[in-house]
Amino acid sequence: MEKGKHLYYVVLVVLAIVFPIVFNVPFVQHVAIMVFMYGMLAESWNVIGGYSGLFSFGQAAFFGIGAYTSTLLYMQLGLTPWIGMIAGGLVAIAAGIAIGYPCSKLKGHYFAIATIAFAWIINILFTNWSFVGAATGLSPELAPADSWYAFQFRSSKLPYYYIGLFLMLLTVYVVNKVIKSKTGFYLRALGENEEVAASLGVNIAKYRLISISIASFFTAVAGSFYAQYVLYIDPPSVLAHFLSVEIVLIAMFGGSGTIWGPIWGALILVPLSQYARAIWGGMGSGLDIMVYGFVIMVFSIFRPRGVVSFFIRK
Amino acid sequence: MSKGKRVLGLVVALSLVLFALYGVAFATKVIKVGAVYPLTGDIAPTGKLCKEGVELAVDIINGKYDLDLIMARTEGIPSLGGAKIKIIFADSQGSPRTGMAEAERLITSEHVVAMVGGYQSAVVKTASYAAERLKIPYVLSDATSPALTRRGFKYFFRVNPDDVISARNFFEFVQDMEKKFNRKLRRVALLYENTEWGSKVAAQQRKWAKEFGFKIVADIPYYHGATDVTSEVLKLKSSKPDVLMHAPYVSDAILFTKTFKKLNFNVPLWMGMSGYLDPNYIKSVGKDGEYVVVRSTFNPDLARIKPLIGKVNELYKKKYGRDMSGIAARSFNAPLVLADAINRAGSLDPDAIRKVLLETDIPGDKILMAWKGVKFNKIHQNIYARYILVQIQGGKYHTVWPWNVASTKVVFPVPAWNKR
Amino acid sequence: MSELLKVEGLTKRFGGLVANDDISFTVNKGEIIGLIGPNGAGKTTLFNCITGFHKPTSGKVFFDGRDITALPPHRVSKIGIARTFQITQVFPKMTALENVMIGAFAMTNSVSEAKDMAAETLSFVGLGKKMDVSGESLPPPEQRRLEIAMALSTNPSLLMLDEAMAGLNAVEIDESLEILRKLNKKGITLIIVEHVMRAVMNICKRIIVLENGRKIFDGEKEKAVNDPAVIKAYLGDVYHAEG
Amino acid sequence: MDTTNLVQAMVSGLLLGLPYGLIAMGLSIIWGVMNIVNFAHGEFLMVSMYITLGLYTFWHFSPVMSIPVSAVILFGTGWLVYRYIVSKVMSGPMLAQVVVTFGLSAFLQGLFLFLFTGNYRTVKVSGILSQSTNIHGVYVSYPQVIASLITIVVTLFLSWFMKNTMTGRAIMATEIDRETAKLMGIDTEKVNALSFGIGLACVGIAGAILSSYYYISPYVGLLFGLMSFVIVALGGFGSITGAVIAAIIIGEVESLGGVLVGPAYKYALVFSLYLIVIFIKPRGFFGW
Repeated sequence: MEKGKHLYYVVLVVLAIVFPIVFNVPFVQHVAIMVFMYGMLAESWNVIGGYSGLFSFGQAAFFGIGAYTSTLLYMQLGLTPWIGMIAGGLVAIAAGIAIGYPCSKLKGHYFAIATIAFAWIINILFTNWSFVGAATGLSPELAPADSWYAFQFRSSKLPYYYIGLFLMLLTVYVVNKVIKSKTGFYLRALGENEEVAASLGVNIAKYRLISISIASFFTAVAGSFYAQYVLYIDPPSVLAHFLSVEIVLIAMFGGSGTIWGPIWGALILVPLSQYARAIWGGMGSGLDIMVYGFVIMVFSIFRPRGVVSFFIRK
Repeated sequence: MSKGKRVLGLVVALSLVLFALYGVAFATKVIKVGAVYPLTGDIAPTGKLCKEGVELAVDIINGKYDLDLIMARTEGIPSLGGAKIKIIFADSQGSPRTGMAEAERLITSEHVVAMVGGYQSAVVKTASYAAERLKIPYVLSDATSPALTRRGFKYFFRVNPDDVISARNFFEFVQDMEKKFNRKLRRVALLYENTEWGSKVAAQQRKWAKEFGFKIVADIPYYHGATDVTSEVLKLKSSKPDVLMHAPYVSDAILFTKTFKKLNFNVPLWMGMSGYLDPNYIKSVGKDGEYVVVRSTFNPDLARIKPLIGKVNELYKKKYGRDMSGIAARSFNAPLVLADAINRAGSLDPDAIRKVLLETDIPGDKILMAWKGVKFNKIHQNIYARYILVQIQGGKYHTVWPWNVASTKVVFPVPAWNKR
Repeated sequence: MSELLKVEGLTKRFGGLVANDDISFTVNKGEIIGLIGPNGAGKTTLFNCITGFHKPTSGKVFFDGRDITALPPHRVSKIGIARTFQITQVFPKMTALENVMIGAFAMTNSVSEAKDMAAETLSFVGLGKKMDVSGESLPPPEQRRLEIAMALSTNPSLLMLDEAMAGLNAVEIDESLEILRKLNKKGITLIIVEHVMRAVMNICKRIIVLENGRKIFDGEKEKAVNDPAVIKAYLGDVYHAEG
Repeated sequence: MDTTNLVQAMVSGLLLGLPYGLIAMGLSIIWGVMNIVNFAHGEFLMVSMYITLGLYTFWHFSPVMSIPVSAVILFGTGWLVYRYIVSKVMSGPMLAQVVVTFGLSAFLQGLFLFLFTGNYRTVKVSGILSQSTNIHGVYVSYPQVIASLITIVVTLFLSWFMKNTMTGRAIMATEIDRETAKLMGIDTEKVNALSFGIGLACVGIAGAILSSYYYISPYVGLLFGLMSFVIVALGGFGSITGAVIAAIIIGEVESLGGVLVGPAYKYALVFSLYLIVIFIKPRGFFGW
């Protein structure tokens, strides 16, 4: 059983590696890159929302912080976005702790709404802060040719595809490692019952912050990746409230609180929304949004534990 | 391995393959041109107007029309055996990321040979970047951020005037007004929605105000989805401006108009753009929108000096049941300029199209706008493009400036709310 | 006999309500103490104050000679006080084994060690065969025992049980008492809040009685039965009710 | 900034805040009784605005006349939404409860975009609803005054209703302790449906009156919804008066803050105030 499972994933990964070579179509590759990005975001959210029971609806703030940090470091200091990406992750951890610490007593919906408010504040500040380009946003100087240093690839999407795939798998790997460790047990304990966890020696405040830090870090890394992919960031595209919501929806749809659930969610929902728009969006009738909303509703009613619940035999 | 898991994996894999195939399919028979507009989201109504303008232009290109307009008297592209133009529309949802992805999809999956449109500057920024990267000509006629033509792109052209020209035209107009009415109008208030577009407009206005020696007495950015704008209007009120220059989308134009009235904010010269030009604006605010002076590139009443405008407007009316708006008219230009270039190039090769675009020199009487023509400079900006100003009178837009094309006398000062 | 827990003048107010009023007592190593009193007497609040879930309004708590007043719960747990809750609280989605592992992690950082320790503790409370059943799927009596196992796994020197026998039948109560005796033999000091008087009378030597937030009795159980204040406040009624 | 403008800002803040309170009250009842945040709350406001628009377009109802109709329709909608959607997730994981209303909000937005396009519309009002008055240089618009008065009336009525009717008491009891309420023989399913209905009826009233001075589009609910989450969390869930008081505070911060600090930051101020309060009192001003 265990062996079969591993084989299954090896096959999937090989397929993922071959996929863009078979379908060498930029739009298809774009959809795949978005799947990786959202997979990474949903998996990061999974750490706080799925395992630790902290329903953050403000992940866009960390995504934006990552995108802005690496882009600014590149534009102002010429620092390669690869380092900028890690720097962005660290800044996001700092921001996560700054908001997470005072929020340490908030539970459930109160926590959710506090994170929404936090993300809005960040959005408004960035929209009015001229150092970060204010409303205009930032577009880094375009490198004359493909460059690993500048993290820009113009001739092909393949580098973005493989980097995205790698980052997503890395996120899954790290989250899986964490969840299987003592820290992971503690995070799950937080998610299920904070009172009991505390009585058993779990430092609630500390593990909440650890959880927030892990999620913030990877969310920010995804943000840097996005910034390098689109090469233009502004508050509506990287700090939007809707982005935060999308992340939660994808994680929940796939099945939060499981390792592969969020990835499944991204694998199904992202192409669905991209193609729904490609097919119906040109009419501008709102049909695509309607279908999207309907699917989400039906799923929360009939499959509240997400797509992965199909796998679990009861 | 459970059975459910295998089946689900198979289903997902199969549908992904189908999706991918969908992207690869569809070969070209006609000349496909891509256009990305915000067709959903809160700017969707405006995006629809743009789309209408483009559609009408394509009708004219593909059909035979007795109009003194480029590409009108012939069917399709003569040099390519009368091939028809087909516009593939895509929805940007007002998001730069989606705009880029959709542009890429249009270029690589739909195999469009060129791009037009965009409307929001932030979206055009990424969509044109995609086109540039994939070496596809992009002819824009509806986004106005000056930065767009200042990136050194090889394949990007703009037919319509940008916000630098707009800001200069605004202050030229105010100077003209000062002369005409012999009254100083030096205190200017800037009010703008604070995304890319609005804040860039304001930046240009600040610059030109300095140049022309005007005083900025209020400089107010705001969030365009606001539920209430009382504090913005109070700030305006206490600055006591002679002139208000407002850069809104349509929803906030409506909200501000209502709040101006509610709080009795009076300004002698009330100038606006974009959102004020949307037909939904007058429909929503009714009489309260009277006397706003709005920047435009087009107005049906210009038919008086340019009969072509009347004829095109009739066609538009027949198709959509109302007058052509400035927004639709603006978007109307790009497909024509592009079709003309394709015709002259006699080829769909991007570099050939680009080359003839650079040589474009369309005389003023062959285009819809009241310009001297279309000719691109070094940064691919149409050097003849300029704005006109229209004023809302009796629920309609009337051209009031420049004086030589004006159809109606400008009403000045705007009467106070309690005297209307 | 050495002193393990000392409570000094502990008072807890919620707004105008005084839940604990100037309570003082000491617990010696190896004792089994019954803490009883009518509903609303302040037993659970006292538990919460000792274990750090509430901050006392005034007064002090010492454990092993160390001032632990207002330490946060997880610190209290670390120094050797474990507790259960009045309303059974387990981790619903985790398996019984995982539930206990959370406590065991207080002793080790290694997952496999924690697993071994947890398995041993579960067998000790008689849930050895239910290790893979999720917390919420266990029947209530077994959840009670799971809770004890969880508390035990932190290796406490003082175990405080809040109505650990509520809702159990006679056989189950006997089983639980047996477990408690074994624990006591291992050297764990016990404080039990209990409504099931038979259990209290059976296992405890000394009882403390609270009424309206005040301590009204502290001494050997035989004396309590004859104490007029206790009878009046509590015992009589309960004996009738238990009838 | 002269005093007239300051007073104006304060008055406007009050007139802005009270109708927020009406919207938030509905959310608060739903939140309090079911412990569910209705993320589609703003979209139901949008729905009631379209109802008002429809009544105006076909039968020339003024927004004030539409209030009872809109309230009744929204009440029914709430009942149905609870019975056929929300009740299905009540026993599920909390996340499903949150997400189902998100799905509903996207669905409603798409539906109304599909039915009515994205065009901005307004209800043409005349008479008193289109006027404002001037008291020593401070302008007050009648529709906002009417909206505020209606908010006060609804607040008083609901407070009375909760205390003095059997149904109201059943709702209160469920809010305080669902299990005990069930044991006491209260049909909590019915109470839930009723509360959802009442919650949306509040929105129905708010939407109708708001239509007299606000534009209507499929996206209009977003910020109103968001503000009402903040207000309810600030006031403490389940508290009707808490919601109204918090709404007034938010209205004042938005209006005064906009004037004193700068309009671009006014929502940042609102959200910051909320965060500060919630850090000190995690369950809001009136939460327990």
